[in-house]
Amino acid sequence: MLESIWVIPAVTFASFWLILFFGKRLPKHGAEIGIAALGIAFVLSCVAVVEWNARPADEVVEAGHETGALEEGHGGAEVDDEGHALGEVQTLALESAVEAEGGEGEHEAEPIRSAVERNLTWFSFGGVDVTVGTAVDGLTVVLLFTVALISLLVHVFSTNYMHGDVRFTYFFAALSLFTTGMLLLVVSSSLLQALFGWELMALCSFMLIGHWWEKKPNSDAAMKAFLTTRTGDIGLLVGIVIMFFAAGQTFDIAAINEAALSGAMAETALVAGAAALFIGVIGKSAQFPLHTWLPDAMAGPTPVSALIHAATMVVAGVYLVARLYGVFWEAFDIGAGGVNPIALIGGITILIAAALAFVQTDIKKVLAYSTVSQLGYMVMALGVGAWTAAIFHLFTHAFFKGLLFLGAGSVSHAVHSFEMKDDMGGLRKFMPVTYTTFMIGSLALAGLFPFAGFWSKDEILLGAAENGYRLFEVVGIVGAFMTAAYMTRCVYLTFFGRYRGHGHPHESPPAITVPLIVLAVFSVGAGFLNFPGFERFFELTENRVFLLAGVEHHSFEVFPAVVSSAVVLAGLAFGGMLFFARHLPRGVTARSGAARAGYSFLVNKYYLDHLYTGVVIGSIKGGIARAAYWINQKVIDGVVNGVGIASKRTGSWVYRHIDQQVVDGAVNGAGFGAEGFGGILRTIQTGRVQQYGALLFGASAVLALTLVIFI
Amino acid sequence: MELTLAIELAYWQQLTVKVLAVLIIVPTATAIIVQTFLFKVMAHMQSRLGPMEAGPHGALQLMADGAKFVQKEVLAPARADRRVFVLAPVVVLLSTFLLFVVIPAGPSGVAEDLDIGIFFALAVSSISVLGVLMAGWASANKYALIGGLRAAGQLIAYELPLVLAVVGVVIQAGTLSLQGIVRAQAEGEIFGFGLLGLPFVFTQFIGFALFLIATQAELTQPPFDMPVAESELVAGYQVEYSGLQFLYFYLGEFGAAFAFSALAATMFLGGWWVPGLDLDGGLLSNLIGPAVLFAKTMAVAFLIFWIRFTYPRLREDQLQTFAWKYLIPLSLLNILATGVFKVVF
Amino acid sequence: MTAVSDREQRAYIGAQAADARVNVELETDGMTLNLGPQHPATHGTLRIITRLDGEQVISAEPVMGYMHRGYEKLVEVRTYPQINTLVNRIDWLGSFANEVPFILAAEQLMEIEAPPRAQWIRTILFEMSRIANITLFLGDMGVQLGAITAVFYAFRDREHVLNQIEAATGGRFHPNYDRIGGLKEDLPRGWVAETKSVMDKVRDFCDEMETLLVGNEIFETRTRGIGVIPAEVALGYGLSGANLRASGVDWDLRRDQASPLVWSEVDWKVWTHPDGDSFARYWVRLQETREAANIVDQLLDGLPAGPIMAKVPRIIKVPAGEAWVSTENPLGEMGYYVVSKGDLGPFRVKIRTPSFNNISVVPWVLKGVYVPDIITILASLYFILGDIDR
Amino acid sequence: MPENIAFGILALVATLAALRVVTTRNVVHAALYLVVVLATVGALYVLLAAEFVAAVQILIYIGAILVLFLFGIMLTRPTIGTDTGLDNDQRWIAGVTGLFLLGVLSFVLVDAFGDEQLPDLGGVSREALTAERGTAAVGDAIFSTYLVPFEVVSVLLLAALVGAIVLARRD
Amino acid sequence: MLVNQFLILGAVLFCIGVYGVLARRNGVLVLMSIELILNAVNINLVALGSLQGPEAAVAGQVFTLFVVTIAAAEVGVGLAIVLLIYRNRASVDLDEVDLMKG
Repeated sequence: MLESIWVIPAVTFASFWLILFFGKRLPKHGAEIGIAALGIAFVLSCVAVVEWNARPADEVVEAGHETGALEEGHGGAEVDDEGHALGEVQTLALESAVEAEGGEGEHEAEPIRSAVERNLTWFSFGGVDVTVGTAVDGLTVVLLFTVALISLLVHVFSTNYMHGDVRFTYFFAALSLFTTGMLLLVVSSSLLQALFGWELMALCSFMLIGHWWEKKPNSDAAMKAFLTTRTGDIGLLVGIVIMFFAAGQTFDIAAINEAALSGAMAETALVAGAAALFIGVIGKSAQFPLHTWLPDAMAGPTPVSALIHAATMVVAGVYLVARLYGVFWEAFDIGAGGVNPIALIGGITILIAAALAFVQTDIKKVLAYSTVSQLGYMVMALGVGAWTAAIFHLFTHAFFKGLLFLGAGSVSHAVHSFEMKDDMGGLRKFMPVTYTTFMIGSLALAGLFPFAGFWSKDEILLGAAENGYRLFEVVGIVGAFMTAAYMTRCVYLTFFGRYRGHGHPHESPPAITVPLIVLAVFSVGAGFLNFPGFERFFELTENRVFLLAGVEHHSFEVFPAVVSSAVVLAGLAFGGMLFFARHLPRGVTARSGAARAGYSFLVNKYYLDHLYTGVVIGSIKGGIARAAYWINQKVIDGVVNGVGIASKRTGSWVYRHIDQQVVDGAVNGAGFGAEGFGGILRTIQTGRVQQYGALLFGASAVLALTLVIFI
Repeated sequence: MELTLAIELAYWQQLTVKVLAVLIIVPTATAIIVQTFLFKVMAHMQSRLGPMEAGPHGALQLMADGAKFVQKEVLAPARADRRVFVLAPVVVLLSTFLLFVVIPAGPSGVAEDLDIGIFFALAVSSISVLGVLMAGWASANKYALIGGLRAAGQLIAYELPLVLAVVGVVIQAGTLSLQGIVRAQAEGEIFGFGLLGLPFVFTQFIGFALFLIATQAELTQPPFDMPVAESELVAGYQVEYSGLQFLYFYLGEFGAAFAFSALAATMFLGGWWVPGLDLDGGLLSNLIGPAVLFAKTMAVAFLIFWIRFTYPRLREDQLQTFAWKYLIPLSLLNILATGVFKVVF
Repeated sequence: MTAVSDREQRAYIGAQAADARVNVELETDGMTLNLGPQHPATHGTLRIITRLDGEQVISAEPVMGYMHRGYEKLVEVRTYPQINTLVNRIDWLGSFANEVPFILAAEQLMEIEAPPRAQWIRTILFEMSRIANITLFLGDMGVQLGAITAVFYAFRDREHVLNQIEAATGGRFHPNYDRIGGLKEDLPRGWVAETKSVMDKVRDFCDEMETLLVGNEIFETRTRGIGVIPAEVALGYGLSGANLRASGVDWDLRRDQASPLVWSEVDWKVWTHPDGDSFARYWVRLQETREAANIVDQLLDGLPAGPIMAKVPRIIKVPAGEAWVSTENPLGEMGYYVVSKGDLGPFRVKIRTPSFNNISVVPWVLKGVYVPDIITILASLYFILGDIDR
Repeated sequence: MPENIAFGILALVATLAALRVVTTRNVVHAALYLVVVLATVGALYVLLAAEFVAAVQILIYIGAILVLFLFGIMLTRPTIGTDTGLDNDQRWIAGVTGLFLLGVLSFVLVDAFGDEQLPDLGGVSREALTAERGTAAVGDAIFSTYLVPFEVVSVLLLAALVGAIVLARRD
Repeated sequence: MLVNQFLILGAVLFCIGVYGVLARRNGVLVLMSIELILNAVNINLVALGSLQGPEAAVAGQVFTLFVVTIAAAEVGVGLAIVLLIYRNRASVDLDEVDLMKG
């Protein structure tokens, strides 16, 4: 199965076409194709997980310290790069070499599973074979599983949620296409192919956000999301190109990692490439400067938000960093502790997003900002070197954030609105299943003990601490506190207190509640995967980059866990106190100017939007536009007109002088000459056949004579 | 032909003997043909006696005619092209004489057993067309010209089926020389019964029919006698001839009739061979051969003249279409069939 | 008659000579070919000037008068019995048939009726002269097309019929057997039986002709579809006899016109043919000959006894008056229009002969025809020059 | 020795007849002289032991082509008797070219072949001669080595046939 | 017999033919002269063929046959053309046929 992993994206891609063509005619308007395809994809990814799990750890990598020169050339370990290289190729040469040296160096040579690669040369130009193909290792398998599961549940959810929508089939086609994009990105072995998946997702997110494009705000939101991610993608493209050349003209991810780690890359190229790639990640995963598009993206239908803006697309950036970790490790010198840009951006995003989550009245906006902050967590984790923690958090976050969004969807389906303050409250009584699953999700998000959130968030904090990033550990803790707080606010506003909406909400039908329950189970269970003694998740996702780069994984320690859970409890208490216990300091903002200023500051999202639209775009629009216009008028027009005038003048001169006298002269001359000469010849054309005959025979006789005499 | 007579003759003597032989045979043969068929048989067919006065039962009638023609004054139209006018009958006669060169009358009784025997005969017969055209043109008479043109058209049209009919026989015999054909017929046998040999008439009956029809046309006999259609053009191209020249035409025409009948007999009825004759020479077969050939020729001639007396004349265009659209395709088919049989058996 | 001035005569002869001269310059387009007057295909001295384009006829124009003997003038200066010998020389092949209509006309004027036996004998001899006339045609058509033997059979069998006529009337060709009011004398003894056997010979002859020519493919190709004369054209040009019946017009005077002769007593069939081409004309005449033989047989069986001559004054003076009698002659409808002023001979006699009209269709029918077909058509129309020029 | 005599006579007759063809005043006479030329050439073939070609020459050339010529002459109606003006004005140029060409050709031939003798065929027996180069051999050659030209020629003949009919048709 | 005898005779006939083609005014006569030329060619073919042994002789004869057939085809078409000229111009004088005058 691992070799033919490409089947999974193929299935969803096929379902996209089937829905597109036959969707309308089917009884369920294409939904059944989507669900069937995702079902198959999900089953296949489970098989992949099992197969990967049962895989023997066959590849031994001597993880010399990054500074130490690696004795064995990485060629040996390198997977044979012609086409269908099967990962489990026993690199005997390698092992013998290792035994020989007695394997000193920090990390004893541990055998790990090698990635299963299968490549085809797509096209080659200039001696460079651009390959396309799949590479499967622990990271891919985990993500396949999550994406397939979430996507399947979202499909089931939206059959009911989108029921009666005017573009029902179109929606499911887009969903299938989006899932294909994500799966393609996840399984791809080369950066170029990954770029395809990346852009496909961007396209689908634009289509899905702008699903109800009749309303202006929705289409604006789609446009904004698309453009912002595009600015990020410029960085990504630049990064890929730099990596291509730096890694010796190859797109292959494994090769690039090797080149980065083995120091084959030039220092400056490495840093510049990593930076550019990171900008792409910022754009895609809605990190600090370019995060503004994610909250507005909530304009799309809720299943879309759940699938794309919680579990899959936004996570793509994190996945990219994880996949190219060797590059980032070397570029930003993650191992050295202190501060590095990734961790910095991650940390800032956590704080500002969490702060904004407080002032939101729309339930989906709250969840959106919480997603941004959680992404911040993951980026920060990668920034501090906690690779497994980041992926584990990604894994768990996908479930409870998906759950929260679907829960919000179920709620909004019932009250036909997203405004917590106006239309919700006290839904506990009306929607028990949604309520319980939403409670599980929010507690997991907050990071309470038994739930998944606790384990993953805790590992990140542990990682930060161990790797010498104290500052970011503190940021993590503060973030956890704020998260717990705004989640309690959100829960209170929707489920507790008096029902403020009109109409009478009722429990959603099974098509909606079943996914919620499944996700709830996962939100609880997922955490135990990396249970201190158990650590299955770690073995699963361990890959060669660790050993080469010297990434450590710190197993569970009690003390930091206690600290963090204490913080979480404090956050919950604070939230509870504020809302449940009704000690809300009324009119705080009314009274204190600073509070009011702070509040309005937060409400206006740090005026970032104004900054962008007004300053950045405005200036650009204004200045640049005028400058461009000026250039256009003066310079370009000038040049063009100038050329026009010049050519006209020279043309006429040429015409008068050269053409008339010289050329015509020659032509007419030739004409006269020909006519004159022709005249002579004409006398021969008497029209009488016999005279021609005479000429013919006479000439041939003369010829024969000369021939005979001279030869 | 090495005349195995008493003395071994030198080449040129042999040549003269042959020429003399041919010169003698042709007039006598035509005389016999004309005498028997044209006078006596036709008369009896038409329930009348025919010429009775000259000689016993009219036997010498031809001699009388001959004498009459000889003593007639030789006229030529005033504006005729004298030389061509005189030459024309000679050419016609020439072609008839040359025909006889090739016809074998016995194992060694042939003037010149050419390897291309039958082909030579056909080639020579095509010269007569020239004579007819010359006569038609030179006699400066409108009827003669129309007669000449029609004759030329007809002779050419029927030369083709004549040649193609012969091709069938040639394929079966495997050789062009007439002696060879006679030998082939003698040695062949029908389904194992060898006594009678295999006269090609049994296998080549289409060829035989075609040959007869084509001969009828070559001799401008009814039903193909448009060129000399009495009712319109009186005597066609012969209209202005009289006396000896007319006799030449007369001789030419009936000599050719005899020659063609002899050819037909040789090719289709087994020539001078009769069961019991020795193929390779010997005095006996040399003597009996000519008689056998003569008998067979008379049989074929009877067939030709019989048709001549009964059938009305075909109109010019019907005659041409009959040749081009029916005879030639039929002959081609015959060749094809013979070829296939030759290969198969 | 004014004397023809010498100058006119010379001019007339010169013109004729110019025409008769054979034009030697052979321009194929517009060649004029003169058939006749002495041409084997025309039974006598008919001349046809044809303008040819290659082999096809552009225009054909018959010229007559070479055989004109001026019968109508001669008749005016003769007494009635003398006219009889004169009249049977018009159509010399079927001569008895010429006398009968004249005699009937005279009898009609004198209101006398020949006795029945005379009428029967007249009908018998009328049919026998038809057989004599048409058997020659049946043979001659073959010769025209080139089959020589047919005509010899025709002459051989025709002799028997002529012998019988001679036996009865005394003359093979010119019987002169009719008298006003009856016949010259009675039939010789044994004539009836002899004639019956001759009639069998005639039937055999007809069968022989059928096999020899009608069944002959070349004859058919030469005659079918050649010289087609549609019914309305035939009627328009006044054709009569077998030519008319061959074009599909069912018209026979013997049946359609009351006549003192006794055809009505005999059952016989009028033969017609739809095509109207040369073959049809030949075929119709062949059937008519057989039919004539049957008629004669039946008449011979029923021959009544009795006198053969009515009471007629010795010097015959035909009372003044006009009479028109026409009969179905072998060649077609022949009729006499006798005007008598009561003296010994008729004042004026107009003789309507069939061949004159049969020839008038020639310019129409020969247009666009091949040269050899001219002969076929002329032969099939079957005219006798004496009949045309009178 | 007899062959040389025969060749001498035939050559003489042929040249004279050919000259008459191109100089005679009467078109029909020209055609008849051509007959003589063709007949002599046929005889020459017999001298060269090419009997089949001789027969073909007679049958096709004299029997068919010449008759075609006579047809052509009669249809284009030249006057009987002499017909002046059959030569056009450039007679002299033609004469000069012809002679000049003859000079060149004969020089070349003599230069090339000199006195090469034709193989003496007298010795070879009659049967061997016919078997070797007689009709049978020619027949085999046509249908084996030269089959393609044979087919092409037949197509050519068909084309000529159709062409002639189309050209000459009157309507 | 010298092979040159035949070749010279061929050459003579050829030249006479050429003269005929060039000098004659009547279309049919020109065609006849062409026949002369073709016959000259035939003589050469057969003579040279018989010079080099039997298979060459056969080849010479075969080619002569082909030349004869081509001559036949040529005459056919040539006469058709002459007939057309005659029909359009009522004369076969080639001098009049000079529409292609330059």
